[in-house]
Amino acid sequence: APGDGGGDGGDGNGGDELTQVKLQLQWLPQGQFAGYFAAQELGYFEDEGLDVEIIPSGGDIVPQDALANGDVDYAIAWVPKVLGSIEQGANLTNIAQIFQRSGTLQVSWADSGIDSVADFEGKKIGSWGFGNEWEIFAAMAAEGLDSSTVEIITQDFNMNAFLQGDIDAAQAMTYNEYAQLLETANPDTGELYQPDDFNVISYEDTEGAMLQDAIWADTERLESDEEYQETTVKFLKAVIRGWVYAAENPEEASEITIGEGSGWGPSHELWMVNETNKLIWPSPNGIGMMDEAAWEATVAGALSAVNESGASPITEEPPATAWTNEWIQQALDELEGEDLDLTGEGFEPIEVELTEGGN
Amino acid sequence: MAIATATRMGPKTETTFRIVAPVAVGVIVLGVWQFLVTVVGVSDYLLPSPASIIEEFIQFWESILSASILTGSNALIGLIVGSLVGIALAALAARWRAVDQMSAPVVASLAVIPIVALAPVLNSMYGADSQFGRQAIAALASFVPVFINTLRGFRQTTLVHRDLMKAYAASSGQVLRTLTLPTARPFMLTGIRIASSLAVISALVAEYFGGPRGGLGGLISTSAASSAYARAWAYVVASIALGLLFYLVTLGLERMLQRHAPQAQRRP
Amino acid sequence: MWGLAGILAIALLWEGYKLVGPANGVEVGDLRIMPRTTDLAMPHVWDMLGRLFEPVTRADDALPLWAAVALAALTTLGIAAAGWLVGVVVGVGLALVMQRWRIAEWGLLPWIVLSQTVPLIAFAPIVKSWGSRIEIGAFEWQDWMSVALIASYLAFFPIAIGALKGLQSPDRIHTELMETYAAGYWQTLVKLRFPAAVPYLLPALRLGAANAVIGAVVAEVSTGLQGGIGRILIQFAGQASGDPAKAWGPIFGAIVLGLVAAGSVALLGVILSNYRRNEEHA
Amino acid sequence: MSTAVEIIGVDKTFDTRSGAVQALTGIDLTVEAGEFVSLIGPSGCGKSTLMRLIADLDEPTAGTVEVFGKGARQARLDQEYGIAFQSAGLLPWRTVAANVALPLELHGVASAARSTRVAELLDMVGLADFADRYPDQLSGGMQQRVAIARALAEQPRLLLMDEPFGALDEMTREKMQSDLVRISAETGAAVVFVTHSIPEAVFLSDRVVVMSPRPGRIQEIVPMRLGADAARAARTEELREERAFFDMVTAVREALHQGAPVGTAPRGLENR
Amino acid sequence: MSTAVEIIGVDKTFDTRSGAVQALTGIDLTVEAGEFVSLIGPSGCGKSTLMRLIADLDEPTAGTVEVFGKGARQARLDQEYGIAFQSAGLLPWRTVAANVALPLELHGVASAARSTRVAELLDMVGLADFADRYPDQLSGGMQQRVAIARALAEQPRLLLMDEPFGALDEMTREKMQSDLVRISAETGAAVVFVTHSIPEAVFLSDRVVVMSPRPGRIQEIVPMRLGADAARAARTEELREERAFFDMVTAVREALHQGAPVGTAPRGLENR
Ligand SMILES: Nc1ncnc2c1ncn2[C@@H]1O[C@H](COP(=O)(O)OP(=O)(O)OP(=O)(O)O)[C@@H](O)[C@H]1O
Ligand SMILES: Nc1ncnc2c1ncn2[C@@H]1O[C@H](COP(=O)(O)OP(=O)(O)OP(=O)(O)O)[C@@H](O)[C@H]1O
Ligand SMILES: Cc1ncc(C[n+]2csc(CCO)c2C)c(N)n1
Ligand SMILES: [Mg+2]
Ligand SMILES: [Mg+2]
Repeated sequence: APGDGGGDGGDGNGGDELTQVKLQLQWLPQGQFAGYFAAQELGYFEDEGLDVEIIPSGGDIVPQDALANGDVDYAIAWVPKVLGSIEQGANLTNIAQIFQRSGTLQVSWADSGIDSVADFEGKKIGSWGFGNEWEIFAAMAAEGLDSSTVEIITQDFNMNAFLQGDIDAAQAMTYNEYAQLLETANPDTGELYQPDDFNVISYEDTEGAMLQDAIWADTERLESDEEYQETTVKFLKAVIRGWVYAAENPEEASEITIGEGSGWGPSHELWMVNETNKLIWPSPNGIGMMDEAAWEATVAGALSAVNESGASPITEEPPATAWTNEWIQQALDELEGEDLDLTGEGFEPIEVELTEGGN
Repeated sequence: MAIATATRMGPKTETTFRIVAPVAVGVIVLGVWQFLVTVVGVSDYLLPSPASIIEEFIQFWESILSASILTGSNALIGLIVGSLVGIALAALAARWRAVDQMSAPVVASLAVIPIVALAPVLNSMYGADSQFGRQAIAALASFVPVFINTLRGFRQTTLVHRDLMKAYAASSGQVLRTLTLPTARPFMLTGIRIASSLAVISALVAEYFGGPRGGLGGLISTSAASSAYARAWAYVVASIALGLLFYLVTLGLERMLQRHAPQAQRRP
Repeated sequence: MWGLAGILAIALLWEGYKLVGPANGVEVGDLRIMPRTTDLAMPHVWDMLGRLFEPVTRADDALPLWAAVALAALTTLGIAAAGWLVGVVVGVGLALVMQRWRIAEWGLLPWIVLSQTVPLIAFAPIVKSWGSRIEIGAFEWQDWMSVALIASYLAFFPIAIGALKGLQSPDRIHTELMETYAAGYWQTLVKLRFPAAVPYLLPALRLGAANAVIGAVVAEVSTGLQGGIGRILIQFAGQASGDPAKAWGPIFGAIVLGLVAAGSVALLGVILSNYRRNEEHA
Repeated sequence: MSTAVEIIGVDKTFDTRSGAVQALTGIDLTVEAGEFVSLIGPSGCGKSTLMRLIADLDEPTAGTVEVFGKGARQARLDQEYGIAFQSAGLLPWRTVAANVALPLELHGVASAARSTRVAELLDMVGLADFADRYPDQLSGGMQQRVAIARALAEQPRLLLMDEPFGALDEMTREKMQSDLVRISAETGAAVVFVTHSIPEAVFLSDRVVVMSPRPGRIQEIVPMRLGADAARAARTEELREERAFFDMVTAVREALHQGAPVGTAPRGLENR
Repeated sequence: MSTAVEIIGVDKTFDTRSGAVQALTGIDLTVEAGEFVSLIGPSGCGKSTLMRLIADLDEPTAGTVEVFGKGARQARLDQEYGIAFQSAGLLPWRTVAANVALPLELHGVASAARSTRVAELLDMVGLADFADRYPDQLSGGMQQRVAIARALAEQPRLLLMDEPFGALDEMTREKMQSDLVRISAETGAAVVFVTHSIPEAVFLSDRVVVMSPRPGRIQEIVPMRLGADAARAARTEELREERAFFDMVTAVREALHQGAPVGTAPRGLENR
């Protein structure tokens, strides 16, 4: 049922004919994508006349490729990964930079002496690979380290490799793996691990920081397909509403994602929504607006990062079509005047208590 | 039976066709592929052309070689260990009925475990910083066919041969050495041949789920993740070649040692 | 009976080693040859079993773990069954072609063998992508079909090989007998080759079923399909740091699933027992 | 139509990996309708090959084979002959009755007619009580009888048999020989019978064709006076102990040894 | 020590799924040293079972079996006999020479002595040129000769043979029989020979033991006058065509048919 929604409903859609839209996520359904699920569940998409299918992905689906191949209409993906795809021939445009900052951490034990990226040298550094490693190499490059100075270990789905000492510093997202650590009982004490058990390096504080979750669209269609342009604006408006909702109602947003098939327990899910909110808000120019400095930093980082087989995500500056604020600006403009906090100036994160096992 | 049946062609033509036919199929497939990409215009982004794969193959030759060696040695270690354990356990199962019956559900279970399920567990148990997990997975994958075939082989001794050994008052060690092992050998080798390409695939797929980097599996996924599909395909080609190498070596071993195999007994 | 003893023996070995083994495992030089015994690496057998009866999460409407696993397993079983059927059709079809024309056998068989050295996981996204552009009339390609297709890729191989062996298995005396009856290709196929192939086909079909399940699970993980056991396998593996026993639920589920699939095909063998009169009764 | 089989100037050469094998040369042989002819000779002399040429399971390299005045191929398509081999070649998944019914089934005989005929045939070979058994539940002799019943299913005027009793023990064999004599008398079919056993050939045949190997030729055709003296049905068990019988055995033995003297040199490998 | 085998009051019952099968009852038999005794009888009458009891491959249910005055088990452990079966039972992965050497190897004969002996044996069976071949490169008759050489390897005073020529064609068979006559004369070994063929039994034996089935009993022991008349080595090819030969064949035939009259009822299933 189309929710009547708060506010005055913008341009309400009269007909029953909904426009079909497919959105490709970059992982399983979870709080990281709470805004999209909220927009879906609360009828924001339908209000805009869209029938959106949210497609989760798994181990090997590359969201930007699904988009480039025309399987979907929009995709959520990290910027450096898509830059690589663009250089390989994908014709994609970043239309909304949802996450304003990087949520990647490198976590080590408090007594490990790894306090900065410079200390990586000679250590076993965990990463998920799959394009998630470029921040590490960029940060190292800024410290004058190349990939051969560390041993990169591919992390699997959990933090056991770190907990058992197989790797010295593990890659962790603030919203997920870091919480996994804090949900684990310390076998020595029987109590959950505490933040001060770990040294946490946030890539946001390094030269390697790169932009993460963004909404990507098909460049060609954006240029020539008017219907797609309209849909894009409507889509972005609904997404903005969804994320605003998640910022203001993290508990409800968390329940919505659980209902959409996230297998996490309530406390972990809430943590994830809350931490995701922190990566989005505040957005001084409005949610989804590209911070050009951050973009330039990401491009610079991607140019400097070199992995162990000598490959870089990109070797030259990306084309100008790689991002635009045009559509998000239009969406924000259309939402102006509604009772929505589009910059997150009033955003206050909540306190979440984690429980053992994330259940 | 050396008699060629039901062929109207002579033996020489036959040999020719045996070689020409698969090559022809391969050339046709490659041709259609290249045609689709260059002439019909399926985007090179989606389906790289054979030519561009070859290009990447040459450009990343060194990394391909070292990755093949890494994955190949994991597979080889797994194949060897898995085969040895499979043969040893099969010997025990052939000797003691209880072992046979006890191992049945365990082997059946091992035969149906997906690598995805096992990889994280093995990484936790043995450490994600070593190649052990991959080797163990390759070993497990090899174990099953080797065990099953070897056990069958151990049961192939014929009554005449067993009677003969008894008439010679041969000790059980002598029976094992002169009769049971040689009888089982071709079956063992068949098991190892089947295991060979499984070992490569398993070692490679295991790399998708954690552990040190640098193998073919890791590089395929990294290349694919950055949309470098031609490069991903180049690594795939290398992994196929590796699997084929394992298969052909074990096949050769089988052919070499099986020349005077006991004829399968066909009478009921 | 002995089978149960076998499973019990494994459980005892597990607990026994966990009791006496060092926490960090047994290392020879740099190589760890025996696993760690921490609860993280090797949860207690009773914890793994007990966890099955606890709810999946603390959420109010959470199912017990076993039910969630069973539900997911059923979904995967359906997909695997579809993949298996496709594998049977393709495998038997290829075998028929290869049996009929030797030149086809020579041309195709090496490639069929080669196909099994292809790391299929690398192709999961491609299969999904190609599938998603198929839309014929009312038929629209579903994501589960991509998974089933990958499952069929693993299933068809043993079936093709087994069926070919089986179709070629009639003794010369039997094929010549049919020739003396001036029986045509189809008559020979129906009256002789198919019945004779049964003892070869059954184990091949069983192996195909096990492969289909494995393929379906891997493909679910690869393509991120929701609802199946592959999905909860990675989901719960992700929670294994804080809840190590939970991750074992879907692993047991996958094993039972594979055994059920293979077992159902074995049932087929009972029905067809008259066609297996020549097999050794071991 | 008094000629069942007419073979004129037949040669047969096989191409093998190790060169051409000349299996038969210059074979001329006529089998009259209703006549019982045995082929005998050392292993590898081409007996089976000759029989397969008559059955059109192989084609001659030179010469012609005619069966009841037609080409061998046409005769096969017209089901002019029934055939039985050394191994009974029953389909293990079919019951005895279903095995005998096979040729009838293939040629579209109606179900009712089929069961009548099968019952008749099983009666003839003394296996009426075993109709619902499976081949693996029968002794070797019984299996061979089923195979013979199957060969007779369509009342062929020619029966081709390649060492049908080769795998049976001596006593069962003698019993089967008597049965065959009776059956062939009942049906009046001509029989071409391949055997290794001299007494068997002598007991059964009107004429014994003695062949010699490398390349396969007809060494001698020994007419059995038994055939001239008495009707075939009169070949009773007593015959086996008569003087005349031993004389015939001796005659065939000598014809055989003429072709391949009893030497000590081990024979070649081609008959593996 | 003039007695090779002494069997007194032997019964043998097999326990099977479908109940007990009485294979032999009340068997008494003595084989003198150097004597050639054949066992003949219909399939399933217990010939093989009796031979396996002598070889200690099975144990009697009642009665005693002695070989050269020892219990059968001791005789086996002492390698008092050589044995050959219907299927040659060569190890396919060993060359002819290695197959013949097998028993010597197992009993620790030194390598040099072994090869001398193997050469000698292969000479005896006429296969000196084939020492390095593998069994699958030999004809059936040659394989059987290797098996016989192997059975003779340790110069046993007793040779047990279970239808060793059963799978050979008639001509090869006759040749092998002559060879066996020569070899057993050369070695002076006693032979217990199981066969289905009456002429074979007659040609070879000093005495023919005719058995009858259900349960296996000794029907009659027919002494071969040939044995009394002439030394065994005198059993030449000519013998086969002599009147006396045919008479003996007839005598054995009649003894056989006494036990199991030539009826028409199909025999049972136990000899599958
Ligand atoms: N399909 C074939 N290809 C090549 N050589 C063949 C083929 N069939 C028969 N031969 C050869 O032809 C010769 C005659 O064979 P055939 O089987 O007719 O002999 P046979 O008299 O029936 O022997 P046996 O008594 O052993 O059955 C042999 O040398 C054999 O090796
Ligand atoms: N191991 C066994 N278990 C059960 N029954 C057996 C066994 N061995 C032989 N028999 C039975 O004992 C009887 C005698 O068998 P045996 O093999 O000695 O006969 P045979 O005279 O050698 O027959 P053939 O001429 O067919 O070789 C048969 O009824 C057979 O079924
Ligand atoms: C195979 C694999 N790939 C990625 C992650 C980690 N992960 C989970 S969510 C997320 C952010 C992007 O969606 C990341 C990087 C993992 N655990 N396993
Ligand atoms: Mg023949
Ligand atoms: Mg026997």
